[in-house]
Amino acid sequence: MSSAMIETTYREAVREAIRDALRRDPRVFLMGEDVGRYGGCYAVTKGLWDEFGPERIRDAPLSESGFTGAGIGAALGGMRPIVEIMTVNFSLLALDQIVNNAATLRHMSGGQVSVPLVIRMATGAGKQLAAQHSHSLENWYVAIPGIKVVAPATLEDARGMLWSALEDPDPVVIFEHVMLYNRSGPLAADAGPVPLAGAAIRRPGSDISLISYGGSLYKTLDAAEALAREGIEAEVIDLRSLRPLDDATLMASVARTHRALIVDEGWRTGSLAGEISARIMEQAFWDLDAPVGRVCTAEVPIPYPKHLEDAALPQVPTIVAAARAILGRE
Amino acid sequence: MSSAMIETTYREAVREAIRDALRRDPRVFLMGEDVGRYGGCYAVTKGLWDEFGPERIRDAPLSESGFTGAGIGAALGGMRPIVEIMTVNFSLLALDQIVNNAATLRHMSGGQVSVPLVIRMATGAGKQLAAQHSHSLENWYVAIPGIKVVAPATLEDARGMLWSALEDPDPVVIFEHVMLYNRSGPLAADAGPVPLAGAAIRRPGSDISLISYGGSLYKTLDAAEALAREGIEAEVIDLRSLRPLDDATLMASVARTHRALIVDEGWRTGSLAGEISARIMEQAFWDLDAPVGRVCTAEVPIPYPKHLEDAALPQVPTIVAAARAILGRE
Amino acid sequence: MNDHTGPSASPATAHERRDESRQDRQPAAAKLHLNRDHALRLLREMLRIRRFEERCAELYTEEKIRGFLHLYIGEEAIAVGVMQCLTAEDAVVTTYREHGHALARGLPMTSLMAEMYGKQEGCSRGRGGSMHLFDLARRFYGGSAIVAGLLPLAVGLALADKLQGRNRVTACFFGEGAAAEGEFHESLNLAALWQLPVLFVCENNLYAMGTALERSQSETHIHRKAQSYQIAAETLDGMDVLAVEIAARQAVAAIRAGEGPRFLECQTYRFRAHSMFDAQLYRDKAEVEAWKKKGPLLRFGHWLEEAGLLDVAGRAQMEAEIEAELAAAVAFAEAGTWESVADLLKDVYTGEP
Amino acid sequence: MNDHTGPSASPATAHERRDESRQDRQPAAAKLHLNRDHALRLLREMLRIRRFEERCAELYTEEKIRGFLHLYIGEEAIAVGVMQCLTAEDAVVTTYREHGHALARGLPMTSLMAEMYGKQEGCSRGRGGSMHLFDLARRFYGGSAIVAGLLPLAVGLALADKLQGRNRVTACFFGEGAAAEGEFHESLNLAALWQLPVLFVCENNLYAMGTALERSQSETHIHRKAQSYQIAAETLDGMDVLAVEIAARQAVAAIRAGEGPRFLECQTYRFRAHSMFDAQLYRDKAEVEAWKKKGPLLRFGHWLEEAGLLDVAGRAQMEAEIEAELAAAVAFAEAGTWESVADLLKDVYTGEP
Ligand SMILES: Cc1ncc(C[n+]2csc(CCOP(=O)(O)OP(=O)(O)O)c2C)c(N)n1
Ligand SMILES: Cc1ncc(C[n+]2csc(CCOP(=O)(O)OP(=O)(O)O)c2C)c(N)n1
Ligand SMILES: [Mg+2]
Ligand SMILES: [Mg+2]
Repeated sequence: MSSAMIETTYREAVREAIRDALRRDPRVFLMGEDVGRYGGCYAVTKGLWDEFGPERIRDAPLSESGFTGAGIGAALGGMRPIVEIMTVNFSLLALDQIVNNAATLRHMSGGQVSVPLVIRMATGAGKQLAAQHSHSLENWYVAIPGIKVVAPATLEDARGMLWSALEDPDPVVIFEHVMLYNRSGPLAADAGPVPLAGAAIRRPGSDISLISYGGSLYKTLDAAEALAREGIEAEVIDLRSLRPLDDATLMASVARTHRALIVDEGWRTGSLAGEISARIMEQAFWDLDAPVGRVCTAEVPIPYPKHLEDAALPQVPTIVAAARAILGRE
Repeated sequence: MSSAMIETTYREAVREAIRDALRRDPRVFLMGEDVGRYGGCYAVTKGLWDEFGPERIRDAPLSESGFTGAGIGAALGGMRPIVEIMTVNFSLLALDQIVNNAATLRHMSGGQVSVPLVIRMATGAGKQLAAQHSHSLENWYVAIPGIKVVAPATLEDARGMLWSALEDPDPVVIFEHVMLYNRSGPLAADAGPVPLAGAAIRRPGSDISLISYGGSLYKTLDAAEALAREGIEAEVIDLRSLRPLDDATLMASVARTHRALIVDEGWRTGSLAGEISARIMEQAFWDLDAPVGRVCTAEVPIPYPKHLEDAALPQVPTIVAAARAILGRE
Repeated sequence: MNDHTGPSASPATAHERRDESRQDRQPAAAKLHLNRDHALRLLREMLRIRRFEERCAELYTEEKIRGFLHLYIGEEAIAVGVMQCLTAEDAVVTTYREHGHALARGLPMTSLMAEMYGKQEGCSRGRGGSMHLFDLARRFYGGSAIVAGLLPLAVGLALADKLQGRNRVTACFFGEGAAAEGEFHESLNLAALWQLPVLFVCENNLYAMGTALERSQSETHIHRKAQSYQIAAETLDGMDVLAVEIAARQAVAAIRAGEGPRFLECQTYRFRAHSMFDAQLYRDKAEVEAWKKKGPLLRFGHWLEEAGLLDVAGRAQMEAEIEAELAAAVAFAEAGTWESVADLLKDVYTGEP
Repeated sequence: MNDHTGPSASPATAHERRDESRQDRQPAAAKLHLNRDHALRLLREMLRIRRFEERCAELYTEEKIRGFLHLYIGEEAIAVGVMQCLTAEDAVVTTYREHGHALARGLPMTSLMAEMYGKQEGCSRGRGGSMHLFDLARRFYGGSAIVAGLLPLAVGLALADKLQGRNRVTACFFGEGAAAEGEFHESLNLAALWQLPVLFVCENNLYAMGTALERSQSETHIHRKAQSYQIAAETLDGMDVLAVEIAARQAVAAIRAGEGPRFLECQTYRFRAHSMFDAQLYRDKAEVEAWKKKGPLLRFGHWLEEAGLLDVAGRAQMEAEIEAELAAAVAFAEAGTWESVADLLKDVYTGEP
């Protein structure tokens, strides 16, 4: 008998995942700025401080490098820390800890230690927060050997990836797109862990592979619907795991559709979309009927006004137009 | 009458460029760790402290974020600072300043201010400095709108790009590969500024385009020589400017050779090589007779022992083998 | 006409103080020549900020202003007090809670309001919004959304002044939360080491978002941190505009005299939420109410009345003038225009596209 | 057999001291039960480090050791003094100048030397080299080439202990140069705020590469910085192994008693260059020579002789034993094997490939 479905938001799914982890494993604790009394800057952790107390829902001072490094140390010391960096924008201050310690300690020690640390952070634009608060830097994280990177886009993944990340012996970075927190939908009451790796086909199709992740997934799905109304059947792939990338699923899709478009909220130059395009070049060149395309964010710090922010980011019409162009239907 | 040629090292060329800038413009000063009394960790600035004094050759405390930000402020205040971050490895600590201030202030202010700052840093592996001291993060910098990024590989460029960077109204990051400092060769006594932008064809050829930059250029040229001995004429392109990339030169070359291989010391996933491959996909797909290849660094923190470090990095034989494979001559 | 000669004549004396370092101050240097015009100016400047922000809060609920909006209400005395001591040549560097600093620095309310709307008539051409107010002509360098992110920049502006032999001051405002960040530490060291003309102004409103100071820093007297870099520092009543002005005047004088950086810890409180998305579960209403009673407008207004410097009619006229200025600013913003999408890539690089 | 009861009986008293906080110390708590075995052990441990590193310098010129090599020569008293006070359960976190800490912590000289060579018999399987010595069994967590980069990690190890109710100490070593970095600031705040069991040991050798302390930090008394976080801190003669041991013992006792972190600023000096690529133009020979006269081996050795604890024959035997250990270590390293290139990608992730 399948379990009851409950209307849930992405925010609630993440909260339940954290709650669940705290209950399952006494070694788990959450640490970050305003995760406790304040309830989290995106209200993700609301209520957890009352339930679990300040030791396990640990408010940290403004010191991203310090408390991220402390999370690494606590992981070495036998805990299973979840470090919340409020947003990816502030993670720039913690990159030394992430690259030079979290990702590297296992190798430098010749395999003696593992760093079972989970880092969660909000990412992305769309809330008119302007140039310093709208970054998408998944591409940087994806380029760090030694860590894993995931981008849950669905309620199931938001609910299920955290536990798998905590069970992973190595550091896992979880990107939560800010525009997803309010999304709601049905989620199984007994929804549980899901594997970290593996891309998912969110919509099957035969004419073109639309590859996306995180906050851009829904725009991509909407674009696929719009294309369907024109008779173009797009396959939509949700990467889910950004490092490692699931090349097999991508290449199998391209082998069927012979065309691909990557939708990525990162700035175009140096984007994750570029990496995926290069991999398709390397692994599926002979399957291609047209060059792989990219819809990315315009290379400008995100402007405050809504019309300019919208113009900078990938949008349904630009995705549709790019797909059409690849199919020669301009 | 052409000027006399003087045998010069890359190190001396950079030093002369700094000396020249300090003489030309009283607004120029150099700031960084151990640039003064110590003479620079790679001895680049040896002698300059005696010549220009501690105000203009300014030793900074260990505080990469602090003094990089101070360089940004000094640039706003009318100076032309050269900030030396000892190596790219430590620049992780300064990324917030570079991304959120240097690259962004002009846009956030609606175009009121410019940040005429030059940041120099050593980059790359090859000296058995192990996991934390061997990074190549050019790919990250290339992904930042608002800055320019250059990688002088030749004596002329080491000598000439600094002045052009100082004349640029926007922040310019200069990567100096550690393995280049000791390279020597003839340099014109009156060598002067060279433009920042524009890739250079360092060796013409018709069979395949080998695209590289910085420390990997010489390995690539050696590989081209080896290929020539097998009758394969490779064209070798030195990117010189990493942001912006000179797409025109790249695509014109690919249009001639129909094949391309990118050699990049960055880790493969998320590499600059991936971006270039994606651009060739987008702009020159129909010219290609084979998929574009990449020779990058293996995705492992750089190990200390020489044989493992060598195995991790791009090397002449791997470049040759990859080129052969693209040409179907395995 | 009063001519006050020090804090004893000011309403500040009635306030609680946590000031341990005040005794170091030279009474002579503390003289504040407070004539009626100046007193009224202080009130007016604070009122302008208050009314501007009250209106912004309304405009936010009307969705005219979007993104993050951080109100300075309750803290006006600090910006107004400090700005009195700066000249047009000096520089100002601040945070995302900077409407007060911008107004007190003289940015026109019109261009500020247009910026809040995101219109191209705004002080940052609409690109910045509430958190990124800039005005190069007034040497107002923002406006940053990264906590402590502009402290190094303030150090650099001061370094440029020192290297070019200009006797200018850079005033740098930030919250007590910023004092936990590494960039605070690095910046204070640089400023002290190189004896740079920076006035550090810590607006200690006891909370960083929802985190109380005593739950985030082991040393809660922020000025003592500054002292640990050998920077002369003091704490003072940031709800008292006169106290702020006096302290800032002395600090600026010392800086101009070449004595290196100075640090002011201003005890204050924000009366509103951190931003517009904050249920304020982390502090109780009684605490907020108690601080409101010490509000900078309330006490200074009362005192002006009692001292016979401002009667009911005068106050009403001041309010009316500000209301008119505000109405004009809103009208200006409403009439403002949206930048063309064709210009999207403008000002990523100088002179492009 | 001597049983010394405090610093007055130690050679430390003859040294210059910049210690202002020593008076806080309880004389009773300062008792160091120094029997002959212990005294000889201290000397031996320091000598082991000295001889090991002298040999490393030779091996570097022979190109057996590559990369960066940072010698601890002159600073041995600190590692040896502190390690006496730790148990096997405690943790050690250090820097790139860590051969001394590793040896004093009990890592076998064989596996250390093999690591210096990059052989897979090394303590980090050869992957780390001189700057990345690790030994999980001895809770020795490196070995980092990023200045101040491991301070947050030490805080985290201590946090784990506190959360799990284990009464353990994490000792964290770093240079005075690290104290300028933001990570120092953030780490000390966290340790003090959360009252974590960290022993911070600052090895103040007056230079960070070629930059003299007074040219890089406005406050040159590093322990005062620590005090500004409300951390009990003192400065002491880091050339005097007994002084170090006494101070560390007291500090560790306080930490174990739940009194939160402690901070020791050890005044010391490196006798050699920063690394093997350093012409040392930034300090003059006379300064180096003066410090060498205060060398930890020299004075402690003399004192042991004078006190009749070690005669010439005893010393010669100790040297011979160490020489034998060293010879064995070099032989072990020489006989060690290179890891297969096929394993290049090993240990990027756990359990792969
Ligand atoms: C580096 C960084 N980390 C976190 C944030 C999120 N954040 C914005 S304001 C704030 C609190 C800052 O408090 P404080 O410095 O006291 O200033 P106040 O808001 O009280 O004026 C936080 C945590 C940020 N903007 N930047
Ligand atoms: C973050 C960072 N910046 C710069 C360097 C380069 N560097 C290596 S050691 C060193 C000096 C450190 O001095 P100190 O902390 O006093 O330690 P000491 O070498 O004197 O033991 C510097 C600048 C580095 N390794 N890490
Ligand atoms: Mg605050
Ligand atoms: Mg030192």
